[in-house]
Amino acid sequence: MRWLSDFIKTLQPTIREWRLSFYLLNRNWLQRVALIVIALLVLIAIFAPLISPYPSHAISATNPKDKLLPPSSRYLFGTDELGRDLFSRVIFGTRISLQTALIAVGLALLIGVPLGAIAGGLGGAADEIIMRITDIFLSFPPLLLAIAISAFLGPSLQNAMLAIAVSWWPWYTRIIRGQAVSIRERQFVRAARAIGTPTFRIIFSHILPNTMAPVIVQASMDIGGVILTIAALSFLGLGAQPPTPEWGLLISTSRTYFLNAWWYSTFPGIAIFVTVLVFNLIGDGVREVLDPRTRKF
Amino acid sequence: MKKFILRRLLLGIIVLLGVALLTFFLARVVPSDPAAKWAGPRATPEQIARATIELGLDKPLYVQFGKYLLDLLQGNLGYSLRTRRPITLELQESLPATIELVLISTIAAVFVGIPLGVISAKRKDQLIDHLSRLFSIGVVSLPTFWIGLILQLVFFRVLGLFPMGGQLSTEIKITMDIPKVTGFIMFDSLVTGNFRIFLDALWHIVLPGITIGMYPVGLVARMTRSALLEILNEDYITAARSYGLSERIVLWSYALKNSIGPTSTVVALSIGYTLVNTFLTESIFTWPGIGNYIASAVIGLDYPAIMGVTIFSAFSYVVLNLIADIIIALDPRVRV
Amino acid sequence: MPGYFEIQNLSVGFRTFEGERRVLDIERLVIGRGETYGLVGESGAGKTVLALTILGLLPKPAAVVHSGSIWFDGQDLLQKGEKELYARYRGKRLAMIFQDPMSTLNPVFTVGQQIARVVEKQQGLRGAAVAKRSLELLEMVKLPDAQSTLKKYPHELSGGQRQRVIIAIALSCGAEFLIADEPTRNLDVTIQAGILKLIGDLQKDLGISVLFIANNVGLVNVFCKNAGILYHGKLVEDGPSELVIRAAKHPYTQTLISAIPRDKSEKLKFASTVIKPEAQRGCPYYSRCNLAESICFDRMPMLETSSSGQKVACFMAEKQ
Amino acid sequence: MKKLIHLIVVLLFVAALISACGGKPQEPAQPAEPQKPAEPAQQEKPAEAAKPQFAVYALNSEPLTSWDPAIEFSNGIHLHNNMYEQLVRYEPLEKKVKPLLAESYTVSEDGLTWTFKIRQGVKFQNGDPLTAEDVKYSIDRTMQIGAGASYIWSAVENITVKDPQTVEFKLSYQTPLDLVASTGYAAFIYSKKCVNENNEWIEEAKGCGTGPYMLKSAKWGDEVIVEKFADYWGGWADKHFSTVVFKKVAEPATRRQMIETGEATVAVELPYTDVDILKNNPNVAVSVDPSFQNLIGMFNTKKPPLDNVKVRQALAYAFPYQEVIDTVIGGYGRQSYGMVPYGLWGWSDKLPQYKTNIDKAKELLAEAGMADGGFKLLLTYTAGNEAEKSAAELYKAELAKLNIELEIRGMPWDSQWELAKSTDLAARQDIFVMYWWPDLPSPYSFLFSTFHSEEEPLFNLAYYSNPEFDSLIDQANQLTATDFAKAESMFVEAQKILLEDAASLFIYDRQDIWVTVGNLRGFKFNPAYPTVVFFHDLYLE
Repeated sequence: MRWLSDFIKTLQPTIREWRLSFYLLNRNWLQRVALIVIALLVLIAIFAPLISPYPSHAISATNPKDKLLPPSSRYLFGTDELGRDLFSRVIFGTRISLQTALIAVGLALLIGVPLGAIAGGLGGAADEIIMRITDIFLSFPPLLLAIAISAFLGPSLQNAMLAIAVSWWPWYTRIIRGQAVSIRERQFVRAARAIGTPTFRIIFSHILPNTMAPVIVQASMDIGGVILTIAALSFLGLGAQPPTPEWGLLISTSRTYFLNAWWYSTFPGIAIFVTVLVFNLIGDGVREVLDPRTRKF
Repeated sequence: MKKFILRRLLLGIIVLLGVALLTFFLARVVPSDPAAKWAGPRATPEQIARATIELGLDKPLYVQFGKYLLDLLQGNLGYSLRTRRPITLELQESLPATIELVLISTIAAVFVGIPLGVISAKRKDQLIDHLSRLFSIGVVSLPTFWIGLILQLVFFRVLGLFPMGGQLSTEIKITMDIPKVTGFIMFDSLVTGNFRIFLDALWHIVLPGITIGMYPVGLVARMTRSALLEILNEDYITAARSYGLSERIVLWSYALKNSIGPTSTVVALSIGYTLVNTFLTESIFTWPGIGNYIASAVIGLDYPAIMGVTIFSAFSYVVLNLIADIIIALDPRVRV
Repeated sequence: MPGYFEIQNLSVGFRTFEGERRVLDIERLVIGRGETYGLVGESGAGKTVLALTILGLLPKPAAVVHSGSIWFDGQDLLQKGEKELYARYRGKRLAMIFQDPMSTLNPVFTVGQQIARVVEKQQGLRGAAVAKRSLELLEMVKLPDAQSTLKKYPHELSGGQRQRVIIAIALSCGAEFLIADEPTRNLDVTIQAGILKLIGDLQKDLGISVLFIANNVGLVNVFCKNAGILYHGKLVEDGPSELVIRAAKHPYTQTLISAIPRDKSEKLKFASTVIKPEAQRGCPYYSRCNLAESICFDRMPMLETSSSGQKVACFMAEKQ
Repeated sequence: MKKLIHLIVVLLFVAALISACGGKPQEPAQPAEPQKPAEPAQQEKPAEAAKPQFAVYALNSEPLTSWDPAIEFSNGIHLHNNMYEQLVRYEPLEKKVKPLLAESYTVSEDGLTWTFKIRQGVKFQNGDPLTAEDVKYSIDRTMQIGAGASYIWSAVENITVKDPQTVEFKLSYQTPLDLVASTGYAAFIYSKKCVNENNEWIEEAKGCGTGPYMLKSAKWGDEVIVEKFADYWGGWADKHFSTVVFKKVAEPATRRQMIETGEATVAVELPYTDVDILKNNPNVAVSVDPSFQNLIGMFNTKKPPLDNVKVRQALAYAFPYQEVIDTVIGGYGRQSYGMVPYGLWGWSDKLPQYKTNIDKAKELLAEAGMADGGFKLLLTYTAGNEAEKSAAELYKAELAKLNIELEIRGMPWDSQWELAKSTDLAARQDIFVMYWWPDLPSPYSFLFSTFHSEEEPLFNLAYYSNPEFDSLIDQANQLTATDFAKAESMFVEAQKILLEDAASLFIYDRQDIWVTVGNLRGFKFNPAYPTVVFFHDLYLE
């Protein structure tokens, strides 16, 4: 069971960070509401097939005889141009948005974290090169690089996730690198080096676990921004493909009809807005409590 | 000081080179044949071969990149595959409309965002802070493309207050001579005293302006707030209070001046965001700017055009940040 | 009837996410008119908190004043609202010098602007009168070349010059009670003496009272009539400085004197020590004290006049 | 608190300012006269009677992609057909060509020599008279550049000027050259003065055509404004539009709105859902005309499982034709009988149709040994085309019943096309959905490009290859000029082969919905020139 206790030990900074963040966040009513809404959204995503009245409408079924009906007790959010229940589609959209955002952020972490650890852990030329590369990536206005990449890769949700990961990883590299640089000089790392542990071992078994806490917190709070980016790409036709009930795609399609069918654009937009808002609220709070200078006692 | 600026400039140049390399790489890995597209449908293999040479695609990649860099230095972004016109020219044509929008939103960011941030910081953790925080985080969480539609729905469809799109009414455009001094309609009409055109342009820019402006307003408000809160924790603020200076002076005069540095960085940043947001909204508002241009380039798979817009936006973003940094660095008082 | 300046049963806490932390717990502290009182303690003992409490500048809502009163010239400052503190006390009658001259002046304004702003506000001066008064003040703190100093930005001044400017601003409006929070802490030793002399001279010339906060017993000895030792927010010894320093009764004071602490890295030590309710029962010095007995763990010692005259909060004080 | 009040006051002020600029708030649907600040509008009133007539054509994408009439093979069709003219024009009602710049033409017995007589007194917009030289120059240059739709001239061996008003075309093989000369692309006659020494078109050159409208100003990618050419040979009446604006309005909702408010005179590509609502609007006229556009879904006949004709037939039976017509185009269309659209010669209701029949589809799948489906197909369509998207989604729902998973991928046309031409055969799509329209009004245009064997795929994206079919349509084309009836029946025969082979889904022949302002007169749509509006014919009542 040693591995388990080791594992828990490596997680401890993360857990403490989470506990602290959670405590500080929970003190503010706005943030408390946001936390609750996030929990609700996760539940909605998980239980989408049970919650939505017409789950098949979110997959492939169509129902043209009921097209573009306004909201009613039968169709809470009205129907779309093929008579599908928008409520069900928006519900399933939660699942898609959260899922794709998680994957995209995960991919970005996968690229960004090791690079950051290497840059911070090795220092020297490797550090310089990696950090200049992040500079280059960060010098594109956000979203622009994602647009360019997915335009070049071709439209699909997978490519959109990839594009986001490719444009997002430098943020994590920077955070990890900053942490790694300070940890590199700490006692236990020096000790490890003194007994001749190979550098890459040191980076990945000593430095990395100790730098993960802030980056994981940061990444989970980035989900709002990533959801917005995915929706924007889908809106431009560079993301999800029909009939996927992705929110951005729903809004994009609704453009043709929205002057007569206000509900078609409105509800998916509110869904994006609320989701991004709650993540941003938490993210903003976390930034404040993680920043030692604005941290409250 | 000089060293800092030099280093910053050098870094800027390295970054710009990297940006050029990255866009070049992106456009070259695309599984597509620009020559075939250039030659047009039903082109014979000979025509395609000719186009390949014409576009320099037969040369080794590093030669192509070198040529690409040289062209960039001369401000030449290449030719659009769809229209065969110079992309630089096409950008020049669509830029003024976009700049007009970006300027309006930046002005809004400064004149709405900063006061909002100050009020929020002053009343930290009070109701008004929560509300202003909700507002500013709210506006950055709004999908720009969606809020555009909603504004159209409410202010055009329901209330009939504003036009749905366009930069000027067609009638004005046809019946009146649109003055051309700088290419910015609002500015030109104002300096030439054409108030009818100016009002018409103003009336048309309201909805897209609000749509585009929301994000920077929120962003600047947030950043001002956190910059101020940080500054309000500084000793010299506590000291100022201990001298018996009023909160009003401490906040609006003392702390706000201290926050100019971070705030101007954020304004520069927000211009970059805004530029990209125009990609999402200009087509909704039939706004003849760069966003509309890239939207058609994406639809028409006009890689050089996409590359051109990308590199242009990245360049302006880098340069803006550079300027902001240097301005801050030049002011010795801010650098402590 | 409380004295000119008297703190009674002051208790201040900070809310943290792991519970509330008691940072100040002072039974009684008296400073007479025109007197200099030295308050000594390690970093984090609560000295600055005390200073901010007096001026009503504690960060809210994190800090809570639980009980107590701070009497100043017959008025309880803790009962005053923010408005009255602002209008009648801060800068006017009470002034403070902060420990770090580097960060106490606003970097984006010139010295002149910063002095002028205070002078304008507190004395209602305008125009040339402001400039004249500013000059006077800088001359008062013995800054050479006062005229050109007015136009300089803080980063163009040395640490000692800055501290002089700060003193000038603090005393610009005729304050009668000055809190000097480790005014020489971040200065070179050679400059320290000058600043200390300045404060001493001003105190005599202007007849003001000074609460002199230091982490160095030596300074207090030469400088102050009375002295107090603060440990973990608690006043553990209080009395005439020669007694407190020459004939210390409290084990902590003795340690302080024998090994004058210079280790600045200890700064955050206190912040990371949580006083749990059960620990609050006993003497805060219990865990570090080598004289401690079980009573020290069970009960909180109170300040009591010792055999030699000063007040000591220690059960073991007389047993040595 | 005080600051809050300040803020509110400022906001109120701004709101007041905004509403002051807004003009008539209660009448969003008022046509013409866009809302303006109150004062100038009043001053304007007396001048209104003399207001010049102008028309706005709201397009769904940029007005043109090339100024060069020899190259433009895209959106510029709208504009160029108002600025330039061809020798002849196709009349869909009479199903034959009518004189335009050519007064008359003759064809030799062998069908290889065509002689066109040029109309007298036609002037270019720059004042030069039109001569046979110009005709030769234009067509020669178009062929020589070889871009755009220039391939339509491929039968032409040489062009000779017989006299200033006569020009002769020699062909290498038989082809209906009159139809070729009438096409909406690459058949324009233009002035050589607009071409520079490098044989390149001079950007925004003016006065280059003989048509009724000449270029006034342009904002690339956004709008082009043309004004009347006073010396147009067709003459002018006061009621005609003196100015026409071709404007890109990407959003269909905005185009619809512009028609309703009178800001636009004509709009293209409105969503079919809007049509019924617009029909009830007295300010709007809706006309429904047959178009030569049809929606097809080409099966990849070279890639399993669709290389099996039974599977293709099953998929053809599975398509929800009626549902798509009713839902996607609001009933404004009819199910296709093969590739040639309704209204064009070569169309025949004697041809068989696949009717939606899931049981039949199941049977056919079983025969093919795939009774329980279980395979995945990739359908590509042109991103942004709502009709194609919705049709694909409805199809997906049907295929799900056969346990076939349809992946729908909306792509920009160029990527869709590039994928179809990909050298990685496995990456190519299974079903290629697109609208097809004629470059020239002949069944050959519909059948040759799309299903004639090709070495490298171009538009035959079914990769269909059938020598019998090839020779049938080639012969029919050559007979067109000499034995029309025979040619027509051979084209019908050829389509029968396609249907039996189920080379493609033939979904519907679309009707064009033209939405114009209510008082527009003279509007007559010519399906041979898709989405072209001939503004010289129009006026407001």
